Amino acid sequence: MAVLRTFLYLLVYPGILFLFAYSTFSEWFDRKVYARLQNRMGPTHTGRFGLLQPIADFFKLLAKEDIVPEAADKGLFNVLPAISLAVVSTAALLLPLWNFDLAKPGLTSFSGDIIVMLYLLSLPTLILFLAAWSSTNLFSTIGGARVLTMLFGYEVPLFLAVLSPAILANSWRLAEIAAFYQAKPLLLLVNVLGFLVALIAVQAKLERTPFDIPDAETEIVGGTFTEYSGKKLALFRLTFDIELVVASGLLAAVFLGGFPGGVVLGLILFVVKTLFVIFLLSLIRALTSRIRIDQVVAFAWKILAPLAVLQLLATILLKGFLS
Amino acid sequence: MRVAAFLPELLRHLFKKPATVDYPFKKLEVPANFRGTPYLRPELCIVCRACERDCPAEAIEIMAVNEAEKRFRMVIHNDRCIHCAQCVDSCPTTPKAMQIDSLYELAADDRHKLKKDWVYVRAVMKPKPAAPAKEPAPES
Amino acid sequence: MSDIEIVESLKRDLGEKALELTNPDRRRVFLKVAAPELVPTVTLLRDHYDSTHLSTISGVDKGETFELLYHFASLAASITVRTEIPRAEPRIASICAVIPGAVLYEREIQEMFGVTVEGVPDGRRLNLPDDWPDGQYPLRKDWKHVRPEEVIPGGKS
Amino acid sequence: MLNKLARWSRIKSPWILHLNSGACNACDIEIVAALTPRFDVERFGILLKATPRHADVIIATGPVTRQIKDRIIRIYEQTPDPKFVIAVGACAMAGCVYRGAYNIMGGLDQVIPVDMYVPGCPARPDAIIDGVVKLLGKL
Amino acid sequence: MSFQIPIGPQHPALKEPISLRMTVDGEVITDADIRLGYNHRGLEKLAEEKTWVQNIYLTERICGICSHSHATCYVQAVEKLMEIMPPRRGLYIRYLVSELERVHSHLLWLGVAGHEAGFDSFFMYTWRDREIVMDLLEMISGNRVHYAMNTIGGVRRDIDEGQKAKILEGVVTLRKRSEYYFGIGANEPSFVARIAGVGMLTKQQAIDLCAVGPVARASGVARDVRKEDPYAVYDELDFNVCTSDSCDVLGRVVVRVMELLQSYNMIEQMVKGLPDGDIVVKAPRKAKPGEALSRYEAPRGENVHYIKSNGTDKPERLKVRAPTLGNYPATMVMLKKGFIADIPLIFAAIDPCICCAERAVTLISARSGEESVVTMSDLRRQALDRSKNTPVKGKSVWPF
Ligand code: SF4
Ligand code: SF4
Ligand code: SF4
Ligand code: SF4
Ligand code: SF4
Ligand code: SF4
Ligand code: SF4
Ligand code: SF4
Repeated sequence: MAVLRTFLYLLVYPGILFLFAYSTFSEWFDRKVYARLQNRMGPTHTGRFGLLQPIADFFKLLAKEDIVPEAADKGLFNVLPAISLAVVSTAALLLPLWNFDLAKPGLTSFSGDIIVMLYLLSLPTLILFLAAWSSTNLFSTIGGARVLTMLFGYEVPLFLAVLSPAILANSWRLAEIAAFYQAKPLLLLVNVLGFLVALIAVQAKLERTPFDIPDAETEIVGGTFTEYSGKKLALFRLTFDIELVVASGLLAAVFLGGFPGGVVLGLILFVVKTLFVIFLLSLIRALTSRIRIDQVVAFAWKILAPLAVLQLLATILLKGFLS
Repeated sequence: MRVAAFLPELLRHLFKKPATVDYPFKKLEVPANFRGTPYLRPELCIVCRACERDCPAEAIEIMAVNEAEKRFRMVIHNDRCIHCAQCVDSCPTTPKAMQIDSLYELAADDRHKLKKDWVYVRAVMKPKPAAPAKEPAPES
Repeated sequence: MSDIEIVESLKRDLGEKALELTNPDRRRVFLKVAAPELVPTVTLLRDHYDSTHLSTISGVDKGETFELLYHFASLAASITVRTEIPRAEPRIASICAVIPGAVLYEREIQEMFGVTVEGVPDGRRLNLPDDWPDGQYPLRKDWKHVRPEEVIPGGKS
Repeated sequence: MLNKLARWSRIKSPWILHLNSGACNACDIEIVAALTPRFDVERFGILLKATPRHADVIIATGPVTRQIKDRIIRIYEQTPDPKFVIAVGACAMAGCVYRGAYNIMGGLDQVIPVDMYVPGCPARPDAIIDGVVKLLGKL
Repeated sequence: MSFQIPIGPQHPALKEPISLRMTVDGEVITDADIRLGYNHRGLEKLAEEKTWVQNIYLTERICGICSHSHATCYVQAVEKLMEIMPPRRGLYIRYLVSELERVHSHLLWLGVAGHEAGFDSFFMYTWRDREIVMDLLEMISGNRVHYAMNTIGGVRRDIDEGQKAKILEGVVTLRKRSEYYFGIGANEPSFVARIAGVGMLTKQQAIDLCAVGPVARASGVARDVRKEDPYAVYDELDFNVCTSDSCDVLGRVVVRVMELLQSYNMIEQMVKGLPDGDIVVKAPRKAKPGEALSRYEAPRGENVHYIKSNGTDKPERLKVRAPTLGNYPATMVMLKKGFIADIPLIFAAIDPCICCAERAVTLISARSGEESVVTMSDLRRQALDRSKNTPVKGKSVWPF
């Protein structure tokens, strides 16, 4: 039974199948919202309302010829997309989606999982950098350098912002943090600032406007992905979709009170809350223009980091006050 | 400087109908005097070759099939035509032997499919009310 | 200053050097000078006639000679300085020192007519393709282009 | 089954690469206009891609100047199979008014194979969509 | 570490082919180079083999954005050579189309500037509204872009009352939208941060390098052919030359938006004051020997055509100087000391129409050879050398 359960957990829900379906759905949602904000239709004619569009993109890329540049470091070049997909899928399993039964924690819920999650979310960025580097294309390399530069900018504010609710909840376990805020929903208001900082940092992590600097097509063509085609590109795109889901799930779990209520209600809450976060991310995307790499770093350190520190201070003060 | 100056406009459009036209499923209307594709009314053509001479894109070709019988062949190469309607302006007959319609969705997978040709007998010059067009006015 | 006054004033300033000075149209002045006089004339126009803006340089192949026309613009009139150089020895001094913006137009003249512009700051290949043969100057009248035959996929034409 | 899936996805997700081979701009502007709200080709899953590696359909304009000829061939070869080429405008089909000029090859099909021709000078955005739809219908 | 990055000729920021070669140091550009020729079609030579009438359509297709500009500039010169004067109604309609075209071109440019800055929503909105003016132009001329309105001696199509009303109506909407965009452009912080202080060109540099159009005007040089050399109807119209002293991309945006508003005024003046009468006079097939210089303020700046006639039905020489060409030397100055991320913005800020510029010959410098491409760390040089020698399919060095 337990084996079957784990099996189901890994493969169906919230494992690979669900993840695939839901991440393509969220890409569709993101594109659709973005298009509607721009007074356009967005994907419409692929499946009902264009729902199947990301899936069609995925299979199309799978069926395409796969070119490996001669100059590329072939081993790395080939294996990196799969690794990054594996990494984000693992991160997805850490989402407190099903087994948030605090008494008997499952395999994927343990104290400190929030740290592991943040770490796993940093990995794709590093992999991206390696991928760019291994393709030895000039534009990719510039993209790769930008990826790293940005990483140093947003990572610290993101950590600070996400960890301060954890400090307040006095736990390093996502499920517990969520449970804490479910018990005291008003305390969520304390973290609004942190939520905003984390939202912007996640936008940067996902390399979306205004932080789409590493693959700014008007500047450096395809950026990090310039040389990737076919299956590998498909895997990278899926990675980003899953990362979008995971990151918004993380924010929802930490800042919006998690997904209580068992499998069915939990699922509904998960969908609603992550879609809300994705909607906010799309809004930011439509609202801003791309900024320059130097501006990103300055912005991250001069505005985001101080705000995150402020949030942290407020949390610590409040905690002392409460106890 | 306001933060998010664009926000109200964006949100407003979220609930508005998109500006998108439902194109391939609903044809668009073109204005009345749209310049589409030129075509020939062979019964009126007097083979003066004014259109051929003035066409900027070498899109019109007139060949004599049988000089004695006054049989001619005109080919309009739609793959070269720039839809300028200069040929219509140049044609000296009334009503014009060269005319333009409003078709524009002509995409084809073969350039030969874009050619149109007519084989016809040269029309007799009708007695004209005004002076015969010795010098056809290209810009009128 | 109106265009008529410009013509009068140019006559005074240049005297004999103005080989030909016409005012064919409103606000259009055409001035012809000998090739060696070009740079001084351009300097004069820039300093005393407010013609700081060079619109372009045109070249015309007149058979025995090449005619170069420097079109200047000012608030008062468009002054065109015209000079002729022999085809046998097509050389002209650069005016880039006076009008830095002239560099592109001078390179165009070099490439299209095979005129050597002496002292142009940057003399590399211009607009013509990299594989363009040397010694071919497309805007010379004796240069003719032979059209390659058009092959329409799918046979018959 | 797999073939069917591949075919379906190919029809539903044609990513395009826009290639100007010396056009006058008008056709290019109309291609861009096809992306904007009024025509919004994203409805059909069409995305404009920056690099040939990601593209399925090359939409090319212009009469192919001598200088750019080699690059056109290179880009065509860089695009992963299966790939399709749409020639937009009289220039890309047959050289338009530039026929006989010394620096052009006179049309895209003189250089690379073309799958669909869209007449017009410039082709209207809806004519371009029509061309894409006809191409997809052929698949 | 300094290395060169090539941009173009097929590059997503540039809808037209051109090759820029930047020497960059980290993210900062230290030197810039342009290679033109990808769009050179040999049009000046071709024009010598075409008749006066055919050349209208040829010059119109020098460029597809301000197609009317080149055709009008050409026709102005030919009318001078043929010594004919179009009727006033014809002139009004001709320059009405000119101003509508300026509106379409500036709106297009605003959107492109937004796009280059990664501000896609702005791009989508401006282009959506641009469709209004495209519809007006199509209604008047029968084609969205190549209007083919000009003929020697006047225009080819008349405007009726219904069309007049539609134009006025469209202009009202457009004016409202333009003012709104002005507010957005000046207020959206991430956008302004990208364009303020970028691509500096001082007034003296603008004069020295013979910059034209909005680029010159944004550097405080009030150079506008419509005022300086008022051709045709422009001395009857009431408008201002818009300038800005900020000398950067922001200034160029501001100048273009203000010009939009001026154009709306001019359109209204022309529609309301449209004289009665013919729209065209008959032109001879041949022009007398002679020469004419015609200047025209295209949306991007001064457009110059010089025509020499030899008495036949074909020109002896047709020389075209497009505005973008005049702005290249200035662009190279602007690019230096900028960031890589600013290249497309600065470049787009001159509103380049490469096709035009290239019918005239130019370039600032050739892509002189790949040997000098890399001066970076040894590792990178090796990597690039390797990729340089690889066969086409596995080519990893961009651009193609
Ligand atoms: S005179 Fe006029 S009508 Fe007669 S053949 Fe010549 S062009 Fe044609
Ligand atoms: S419309 Fe223009 S291009 Fe087409 S056939 Fe007539 S004259 Fe020639
Ligand atoms: S101009 Fe008219 S009459 Fe003359 S050949 Fe052409 S179609 Fe016939
Ligand atoms: S077909 Fe016409 S509009 Fe299109 S690029 Fe060629 S000349 Fe321009
Ligand atoms: S407007 Fe700018 S981006 Fe658009 S085609 Fe022209 S140069 Fe390219
Ligand atoms: S300046 Fe640009 S828009 Fe205007 S005609 Fe030239 S290419 Fe076209
Ligand atoms: S290069 Fe200049 S003249 Fe030509 S289209 Fe562009 S802006 Fe117009
Ligand atoms: S440079 Fe341009 S305008 Fe001059 S001849 Fe060549 S194509 Fe013609």
